[in-house]
Amino acid sequence: MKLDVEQTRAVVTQALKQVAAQRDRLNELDRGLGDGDHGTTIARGANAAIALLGTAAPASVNEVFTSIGGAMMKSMGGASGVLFGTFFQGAKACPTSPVLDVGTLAGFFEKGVESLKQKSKAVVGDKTMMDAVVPAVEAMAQGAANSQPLEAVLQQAAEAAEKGAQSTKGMLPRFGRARTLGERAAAAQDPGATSVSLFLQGLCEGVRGL
Amino acid sequence: MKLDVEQTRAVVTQALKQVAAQRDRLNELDRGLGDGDHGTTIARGANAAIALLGTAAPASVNEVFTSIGGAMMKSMGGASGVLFGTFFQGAKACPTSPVLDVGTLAGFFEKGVESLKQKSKAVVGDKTMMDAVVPAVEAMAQGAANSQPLEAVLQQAAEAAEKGAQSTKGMLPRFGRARTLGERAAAAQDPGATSVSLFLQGLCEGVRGL
Amino acid sequence: MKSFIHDQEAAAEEALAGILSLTDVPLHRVGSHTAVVYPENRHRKVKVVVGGGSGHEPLFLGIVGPGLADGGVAGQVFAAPNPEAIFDTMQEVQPAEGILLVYGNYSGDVLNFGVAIDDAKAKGIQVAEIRVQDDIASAPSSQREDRRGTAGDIFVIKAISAAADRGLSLQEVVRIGEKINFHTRSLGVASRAATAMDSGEPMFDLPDGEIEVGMGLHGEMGVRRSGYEPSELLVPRMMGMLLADFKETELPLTRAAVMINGLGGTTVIELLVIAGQVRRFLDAHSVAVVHQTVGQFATSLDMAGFSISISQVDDELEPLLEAKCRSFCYTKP
Amino acid sequence: MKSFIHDQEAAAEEALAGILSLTDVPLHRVGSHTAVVYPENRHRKVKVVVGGGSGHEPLFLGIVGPGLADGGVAGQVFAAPNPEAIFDTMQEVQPAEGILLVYGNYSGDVLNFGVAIDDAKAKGIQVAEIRVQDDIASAPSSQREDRRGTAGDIFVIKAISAAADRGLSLQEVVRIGEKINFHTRSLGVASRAATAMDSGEPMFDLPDGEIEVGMGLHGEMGVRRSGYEPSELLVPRMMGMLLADFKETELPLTRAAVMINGLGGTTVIELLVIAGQVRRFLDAHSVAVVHQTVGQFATSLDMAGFSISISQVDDELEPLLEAKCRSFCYTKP
Ligand SMILES: Nc1ncnc2c1ncn2[C@@H]1O[C@H](COP(=O)(O)OP(=O)(O)O)[C@@H](O)[C@H]1O
Ligand SMILES: Nc1ncnc2c1ncn2[C@@H]1O[C@H](COP(=O)(O)OP(=O)(O)O)[C@@H](O)[C@H]1O
Ligand SMILES: [Mg+2]
Ligand SMILES: [Mg+2]
Ligand SMILES: [Mg+2]
Ligand SMILES: [Mg+2]
Repeated sequence: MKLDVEQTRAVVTQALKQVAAQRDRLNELDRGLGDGDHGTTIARGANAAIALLGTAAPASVNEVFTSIGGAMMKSMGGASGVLFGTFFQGAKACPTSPVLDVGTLAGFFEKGVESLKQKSKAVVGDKTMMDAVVPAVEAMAQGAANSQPLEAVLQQAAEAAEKGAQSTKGMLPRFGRARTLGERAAAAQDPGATSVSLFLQGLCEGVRGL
Repeated sequence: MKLDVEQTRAVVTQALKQVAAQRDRLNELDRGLGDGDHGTTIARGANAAIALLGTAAPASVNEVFTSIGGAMMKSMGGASGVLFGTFFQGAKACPTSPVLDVGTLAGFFEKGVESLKQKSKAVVGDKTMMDAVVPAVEAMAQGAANSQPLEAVLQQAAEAAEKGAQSTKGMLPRFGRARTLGERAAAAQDPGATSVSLFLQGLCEGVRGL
Repeated sequence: MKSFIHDQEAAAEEALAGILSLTDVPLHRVGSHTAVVYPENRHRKVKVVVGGGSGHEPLFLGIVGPGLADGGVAGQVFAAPNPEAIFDTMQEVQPAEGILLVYGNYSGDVLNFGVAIDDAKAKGIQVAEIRVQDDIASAPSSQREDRRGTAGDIFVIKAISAAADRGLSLQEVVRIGEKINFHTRSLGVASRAATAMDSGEPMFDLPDGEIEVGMGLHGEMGVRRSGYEPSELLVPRMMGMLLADFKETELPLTRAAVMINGLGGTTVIELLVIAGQVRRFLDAHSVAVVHQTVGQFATSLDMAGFSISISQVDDELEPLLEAKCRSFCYTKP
Repeated sequence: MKSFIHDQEAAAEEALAGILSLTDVPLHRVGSHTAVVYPENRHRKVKVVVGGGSGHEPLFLGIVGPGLADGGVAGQVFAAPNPEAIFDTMQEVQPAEGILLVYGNYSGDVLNFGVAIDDAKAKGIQVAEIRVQDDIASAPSSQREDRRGTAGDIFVIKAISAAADRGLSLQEVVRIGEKINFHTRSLGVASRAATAMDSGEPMFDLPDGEIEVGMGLHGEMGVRRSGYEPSELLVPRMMGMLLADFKETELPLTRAAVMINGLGGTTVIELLVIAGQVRRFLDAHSVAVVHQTVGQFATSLDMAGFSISISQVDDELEPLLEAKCRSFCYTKP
């Protein structure tokens, strides 16, 4: 299965909407772990990205992702603005493509996670968005390597992200504001990881619904 | 019955202690009507007066009253500091006396109430200490004119003050901070009037206990 | 939440130590009173002494300094200072020609300053007084003599002190004082009562979720209690009331010095938002804003809320308000 | 109690209008960002740009002005500003030789300023950065690189800006910046969490009647939670921790610039009482106090509590901290 630029735009918009819709829940999660604003912040970024996608005319599928990355980077602020922005801008370093197939998408996200690692300094187990994004992108790379269909690969990626987000419960935070809470925050689920999972879930549903 | 300077000092100290002991109740009354500090303020004044009486060696009964008036004026601040201070300093304008009889005391308080009226501008019915002090001093003057004994006159004065203080319930305040509360404060009892009543009650008991 | 101050009775005295610890404006204590003087305004013919209760910090000790008051006297929390403290402060500022006392128009202050004035006059000191009456919610414009003083104190003290700095006579400084007092109007709104230091309980009754326009600094009744409203709605309403008040007294507002004052528990970001809304209103009503400032100037412990003070300035008042001054409470660089 | 601000998302933008409405320091907005510049420091070789989240007012837009920062960038409430806003502000201040960025050491700020620095370097702009690390509660002295920035921002920005005013090179200004950053230590205590503007709920959990020494400006965990204690007990304990921290890093405190900072919900009278207690402690420990100031400089919305910031000064730093400056947040006349 391959998506053209228009379909990619529609599917990504849909996924962003699903993240923004969970604003209050994400704030609630951040209240336990950080400063209670992750939902507000990611919703602001998602809405800015949706608005941009609504007016821009992306010339490639790369541009769909780089523009939402740019919009998030510009509008969100906070730690997550740079992190999500960087992740989505991974597509910038990939060959320009008019269609999105499983290899393209895996390529974008692999590049994204690479730059993300440089900025973030966090590794899996540190109770951050990395706990969701790293296994999800690994699942995606593996699926692409095995030439599995896009839908199936997205499904596996979304499941890996969800599992990763769940796994942050019980972890001791070592990054961001949460770090300073130590034991107090151990039980909470990381909001950034949850956002990643919501986004992939949305992408997966969007592609399935095409 | 006549009190010498020493007895006067003892009895006045006793009466001031009884006022100071009601600090919390007086604050509570002021919360309904003013800014909740009348108990604190009058207790501060009473304690300063007691301290002064404990060290000073008054040469006349006048001096017992003028020094507590001075101590209250200096230490209390607020509206009541000047008012109570002025009232007790009425004794300054009276002939110096080594003993306190019913005429002397009535004279002090009549002068006191006279200066007080000038400063206060309030009249009976305005929901202030005037509602207690005016009828009390009238009762005292009348008792003195009829040559009644000190104890009986103090008893009548204390009763008049108590009745006056009670009568402030239901009055619309027209002076001090209470004025601005209008209807909201109608039900409350005026704390300044209550202090007057407590003082006279204490004086009465003190004299009776001699 | 409890105050960090363990003993309300000691608060005024301990806050005085804090005022004296500040290095930008060197002040001296007056005897054992909670009163300070700044003795360096030697060129003044008229010295300015201000005072009022504690709990309104940075007023009243904080407004003493160059270009501002020569002496300040504080009472206990929410209590006027006693006459002796006022009198000794007057003595300490060593007037050349006379002293102007400036204080908010509250019965306790009127009584205590009144006694001090009598004492000073008896000693041959030339003394006059200005009772600040800026709070338009405290009485109708036809009864200005009943109006209370709030954050307008700052503009009044500022203009008077600048006039004194020019070496004007007592009569002239009083004239300017009466003018700035008439030209200054304030209106506040409270959304939470101040908390009593000792008990930790609200000092008066203002249910959560309600606000009261015009509530005084000690919980005096305002003009309008209602449910919560954001400043976006409140500011235009309050500004309308202020403009109407100027109009009623035949002093239309055309050229304004503006102060947004936090009452103690309102955040700086809120005050800034309010300042922007005030400015938008004045721009829309073609009022020229020559000066606008934001901060905590006259508080009521931790009362939540804010007040807006406006002085209608003219060619005489504007330079007086713009002159340099320096103090804990208010600085014009 | 609800905030007067109806919409937290609009708060930073509306507060900017408030900052621009103030007349004492004329500022210009940077594009459509919540960022301002004061363009008049023309003599500087190095321009100073500061930034951080909103909710800490008067920081960060309020510290722009003569003798202080050339540019300031604010993010949304408790969120670092985005890289584009930071970059555009750097462009706007038109550096002669280079730009020094000063911001608190929080992961969000490090990330966003980092991206802006990369962008600026790519455009050939010479840029350096100082991450303020004054909060001794946020990491042990052996891990200074993990410490957060709090009210110490003010002293750091002040000294750096004064150095820039002397026309020093970027290298020299950075050297001074690193020095003042090392010389500045803060410790705070909170007695009530900040209130979220939209929900009116506490932003984190601090039960009534409890206090936490070292709690960060966003509720980051402190070093000691306990029942209520008055400042009379807290101040000596906190001062002891600060002195010990100086000692541990072989920089004994002998000559101090001191700032008592209110976190938002603590009354001015409390801050003054605390200032007096801090001074008494320093006097008793033979520390010379060259400068002491009290106010709200770095807040956390309406969090109740205070922080004490101390810079150990020497002959180089003292005149930099004492130099004149003017801004909404901090003025030295
Ligand atoms: N260094 C980091 N590496 C990876 N993720 C991080 C890092 N710092 C923060 N995060 C992620 O950001 C999320 C918080 O984002 P947000 O609340 O929007 O920003 P802020 O922490 O500035 O308030 C965390 O839940 C975490 O997943
Ligand atoms: N003008 C006045 N005339 C007579 N009594 C007055 C006047 N103003 C105030 N009072 C009295 O003072 C009392 C309040 O005293 P207090 O609380 O100590 O002072 P403050 O009002 O300054 O807080 C009132 O209950 C009233 O009896
Ligand atoms: Mg957050
Ligand atoms: Mg009272
Ligand atoms: Mg009072
Ligand atoms: Mg945040």
